[in-house]
Amino acid sequence: MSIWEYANPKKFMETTARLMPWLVALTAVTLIPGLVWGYFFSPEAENFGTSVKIIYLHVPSAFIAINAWIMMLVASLIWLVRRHHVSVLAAKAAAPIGLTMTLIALITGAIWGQPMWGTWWAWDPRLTSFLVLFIFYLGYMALWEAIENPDTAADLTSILCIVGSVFALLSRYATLFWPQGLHQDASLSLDKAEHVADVYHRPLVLSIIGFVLLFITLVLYRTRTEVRARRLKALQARERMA
Amino acid sequence: MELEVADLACARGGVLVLEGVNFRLEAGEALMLRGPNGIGKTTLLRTLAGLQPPLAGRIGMADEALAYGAHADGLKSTLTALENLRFWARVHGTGEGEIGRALEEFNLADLAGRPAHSLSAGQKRRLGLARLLLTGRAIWALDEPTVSLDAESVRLFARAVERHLAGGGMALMATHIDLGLAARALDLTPFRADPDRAGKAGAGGADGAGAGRVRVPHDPFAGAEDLA
Amino acid sequence: MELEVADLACARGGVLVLEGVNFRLEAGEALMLRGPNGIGKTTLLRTLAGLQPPLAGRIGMADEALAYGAHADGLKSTLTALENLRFWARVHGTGEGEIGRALEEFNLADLAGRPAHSLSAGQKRRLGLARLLLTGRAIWALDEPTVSLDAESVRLFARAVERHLAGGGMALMATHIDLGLAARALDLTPFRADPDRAGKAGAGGADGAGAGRVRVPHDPFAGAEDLA
Amino acid sequence: MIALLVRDIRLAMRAGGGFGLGLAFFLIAVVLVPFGVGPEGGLLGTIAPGILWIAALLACLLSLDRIFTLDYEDGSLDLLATSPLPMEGVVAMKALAHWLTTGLPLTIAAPVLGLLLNLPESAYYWLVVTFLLGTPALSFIGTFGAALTVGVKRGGLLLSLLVLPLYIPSLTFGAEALRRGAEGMANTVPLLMLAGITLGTIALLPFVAAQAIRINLR
Amino acid sequence: MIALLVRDIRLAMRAGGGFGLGLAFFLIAVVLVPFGVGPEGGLLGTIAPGILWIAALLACLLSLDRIFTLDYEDGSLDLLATSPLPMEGVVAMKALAHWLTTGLPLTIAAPVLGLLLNLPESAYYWLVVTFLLGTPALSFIGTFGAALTVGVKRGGLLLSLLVLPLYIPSLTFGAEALRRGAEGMANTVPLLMLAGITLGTIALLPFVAAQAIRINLR
Ligand code: HEM
Ligand SMILES: Nc1ncnc2c1ncn2[C@@H]1O[C@H](COP(=O)(O)OP(=O)(O)OP(=O)(O)O)[C@@H](O)[C@H]1O
Ligand SMILES: Nc1ncnc2c1ncn2[C@@H]1O[C@H](COP(=O)(O)OP(=O)(O)OP(=O)(O)O)[C@@H](O)[C@H]1O
Ligand SMILES: [Mg+2]
Ligand SMILES: [Mg+2]
Repeated sequence: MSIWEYANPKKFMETTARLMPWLVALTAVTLIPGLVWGYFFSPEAENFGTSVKIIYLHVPSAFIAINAWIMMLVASLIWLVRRHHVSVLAAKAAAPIGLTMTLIALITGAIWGQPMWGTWWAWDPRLTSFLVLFIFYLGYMALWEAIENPDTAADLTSILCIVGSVFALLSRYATLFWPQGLHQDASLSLDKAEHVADVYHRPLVLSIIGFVLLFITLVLYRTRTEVRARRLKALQARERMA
Repeated sequence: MELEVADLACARGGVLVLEGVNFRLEAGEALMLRGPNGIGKTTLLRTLAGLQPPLAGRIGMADEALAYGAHADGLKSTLTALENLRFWARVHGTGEGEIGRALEEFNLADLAGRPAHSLSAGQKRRLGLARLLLTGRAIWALDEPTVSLDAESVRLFARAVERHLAGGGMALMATHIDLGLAARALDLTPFRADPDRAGKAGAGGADGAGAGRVRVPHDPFAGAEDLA
Repeated sequence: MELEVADLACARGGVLVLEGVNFRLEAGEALMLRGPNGIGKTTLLRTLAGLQPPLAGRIGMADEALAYGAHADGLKSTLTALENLRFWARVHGTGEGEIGRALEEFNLADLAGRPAHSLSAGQKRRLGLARLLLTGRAIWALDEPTVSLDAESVRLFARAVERHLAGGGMALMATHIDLGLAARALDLTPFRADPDRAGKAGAGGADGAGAGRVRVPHDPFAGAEDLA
Repeated sequence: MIALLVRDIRLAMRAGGGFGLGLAFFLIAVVLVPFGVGPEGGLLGTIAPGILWIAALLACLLSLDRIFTLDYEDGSLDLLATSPLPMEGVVAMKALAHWLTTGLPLTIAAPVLGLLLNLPESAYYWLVVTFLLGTPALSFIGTFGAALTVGVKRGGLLLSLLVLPLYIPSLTFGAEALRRGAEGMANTVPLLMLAGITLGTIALLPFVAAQAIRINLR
Repeated sequence: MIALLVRDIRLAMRAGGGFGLGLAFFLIAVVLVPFGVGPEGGLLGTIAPGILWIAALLACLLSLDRIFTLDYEDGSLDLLATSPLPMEGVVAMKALAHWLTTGLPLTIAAPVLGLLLNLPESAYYWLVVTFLLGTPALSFIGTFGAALTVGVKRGGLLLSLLVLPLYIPSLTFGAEALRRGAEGMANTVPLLMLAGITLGTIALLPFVAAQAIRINLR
């Protein structure tokens, strides 16, 4: 059996209907303990204070914000190449979630920045690239909204997603020419786990997994809604012609 | 030179509008598309013009053989009538000489120097029709070409079509009025259109349904009655 | 209730188009404006609607008695058919009940929930005409109302006009096709229009010229042939 | 009259979210500044009041040609002109709808963008006050400009050209009042001027604009 | 193909001087800055490179929706799509016409406006160079955005929202190259990037944009 079978809306709806309860449960048992562990049971760092605890929201949301866009990129490519409707609907469904995650990362970062850097916002390359990502999400969603015909909208938003990704990369590179950079990267990096004490690292990994599961759950949920909306439209059209 | 349409299905705004459209047009023939408002005449013409892909079926004709005339005339209001025509002549690689003939044929010679925005509705329409002569294409696919034309201009237009047909051209027109042309009619009915069936109205659906089965691609969202 | 036009002269784009237009319309009467393309039908209707001032002459009618229907329908493409009508009903202070009747009368009930941009040309036109019923005005001044309409819709429209006339309304229409209405015709000819003269074609220009002298304001640039 | 207001707001919200878009442009224009000028916080903080005002002004500007041109092109404006609504009322309602869908959201969003530009903390209060007092003038002046250019095909650029000079007084007083307020200096005079311009435009321009529309429809 | 280029340039010059208007907007936007930011020469000189680039970008932006929407609305685009011209060629010609009527005049006018903003003397050479290398990308990216939104009624604001983020790399590299050049620092890398983006967009975007138009006409 090929994975493309799930591109059939019917098959997709059946499978996900069975999957959803499990996903919700899994999300609950990773996300809640992760956050609770992180917030209540991990020590405060000597030079970070209580504010360090925001890391359990900040890092996972930033992680999802980027990866949601990558997922949309892949889904858009699949739509353009293989014309699988569910794929592009999943991309459409992921956009608002990605936008929200970007917003959470921005806001938690700002809240964290105030005690750490003494400023809510600085034009650091990494922060800036998040702001740009935020705008890309906005544009992508606005284009979906603006176009009436669903297939046209699917094609055009997919094209925008691909072209936009290239330019997003370019602007990320462009900001590296700026003289300054405040944002931590190596100090608490996931890739360089040895820099982080285990006490921070373990709950962090748990909440990241929780966020990933949350993302998958939400995307599937929203995709199901989109599939239903499309089906409603198809039925209405048929009724109209009759 | 011919135009052959077999089992064509077209959609508009993602909605299936026509299916099972069958007809054949030989050099020198004209076909009038008839049918009530909203039946899909515009949709069919746009599909034939290649502006939208057919959902199913086949359109057989030579490349770049069709000249499309839409509801809108494609005039630039700040350019003069002559400049408008000259642009289309250059796009289609037609000589300057043709432009004068086209102006003459639609009684536009006096208006050649006027900017298009200062023309009346019927004058604009005549200018839009004059463009057809400059495309040098064999098949004219026209959407309500006579809108806003007075009786005299309708005659001018009918004569232009006749001359085009006499020269081996073809014409396909959606119109609600009678042009007095010797032309077959294609009656569009919801979801089905076939000139052979137009005569035997009320003959029931059984006859052509087997032969003309349409291969409309399955709408992935229409079928799943039992979506969970 | 009546409409009286005396010695009217109109210009379009600064150019004198019509002069000496005379006619009178009583309650229950309809008048068809006829004349070739570019003669000035649209110009006349816009002048009567008060969109442009007459160059000379008099238009006698009650205030806010005229409903104008232009080439364009004034539809908002993102609003549904119903929302479009409801807006005009509220602008004219007409009750909600009328809207249903207007939709019914133009066979639009099925399309009420559709956004206007998804309607076909003829469906849009019907929606534009349905608006007239909501203006509650006595004089309908319509510019080619039947464009894009199929035969069935033309009949619907003719019936709506007849009902409007029967209720004491008036109608003034520029159209190139015959609606089958019992209506007088006003033939516009270059620079002159008079229904009384329409009958006695070829009677020469001498008869009315004295009585109907037009008071076209002096164009300050027209007379000075000898500008240095 | 209210019907027109409701319709215009509904159209603005429906047409690809015209509502959010003015806002989005404001956001983007502000974001562009550091990309162009460079990211140093001190410099940005100094120019922030001016930049915020200029960006708001441009965001307003870009949405002006929706005010009448759409109605002109689809024939609604002819029909409105022959309707019982007085043209002055139509103009005023259109300007109000424009402010509600552009000026007001900008005012609400401005503090957040001030954050991005390192606006000094003392300035936030004055930012909102000057925007509230000043943006209605932008809508009314813009509506006047839109009325002047309603017959011009794609008159967007011409419109900008006409309107921008008219925006200069509001911009100058608005940015000045904001800057002085932020530095704790007295700013009553520019504030009063700002409010005065707004009141004047609201009171007078609808009449002029209505006349301009009547002339353009001829 | 040349016919299309000639026609578009002629239309731009005739339609209320579309030609001069992009320029005029550039002028006005730059003039607004001292009104908003205050007139101190030192500060102005520092931000001048960025402001000039941002203003050029906004001036480009404003004229984008003319590129296809007019042709779409009056039916020309349908007719062009069924004409012998390949859609890719149509798109490329339109972008070229846009650059000739907007980017090129801006490049020529920029030094004069630099004067108004106290741009340091060393910067004028680099101003022209970066504009010449960068503005074609603005036209081609903009044409792509215009192609995406061609079916959207009054999509001007949506267009801005889509296009502005795509302008960010050009803006950043352009302003950075200009700033570094003016200070006598090495600016080869940003210059190369700027030129690279321009070449890339010219080579690739017409194909994507043509596809977008075909989809929109369906
Ligand atoms: C509003 C501004 C901020 C934004 C947009 C932002 C964005 C990000 C992003 C994109 C990541 C990388 C996540 C990943 O790749 O997995 C990240 C991680 C991180 N951020 Fe922030 N951040 C902001 C403010 C801050 C502040 C103020 C601090 C603390 C001083 C901070 C500390 C960290 C740390 C410690 C990490 C994890 C290390 C890493 O993965 O590289 N961030 N943030
Ligand atoms: N975007 C859309 N979404 C849904 N339905 C649409 C859309 N556009 C058109 N339609 C419908 O498709 C049908 C066919 O429209 P089309 O314009 O082809 O009709 P037509 O035969 O040309 O009619 P007319 O004689 O009025 O011009 C109509 O019923 C119309 O309502
Ligand atoms: N802006 C303008 N400048 C100069 N002449 C104009 C302008 N607008 C219209 N005209 C001319 O005025 C005349 C009257 O135009 P009008 O639109 O009233 O004609 P009409 O009778 O409605 O024609 P149709 O039947 O074609 O709609 C036409 O000859 C037209 O060319
Ligand atoms: Mg049609
Ligand atoms: Mg007319």
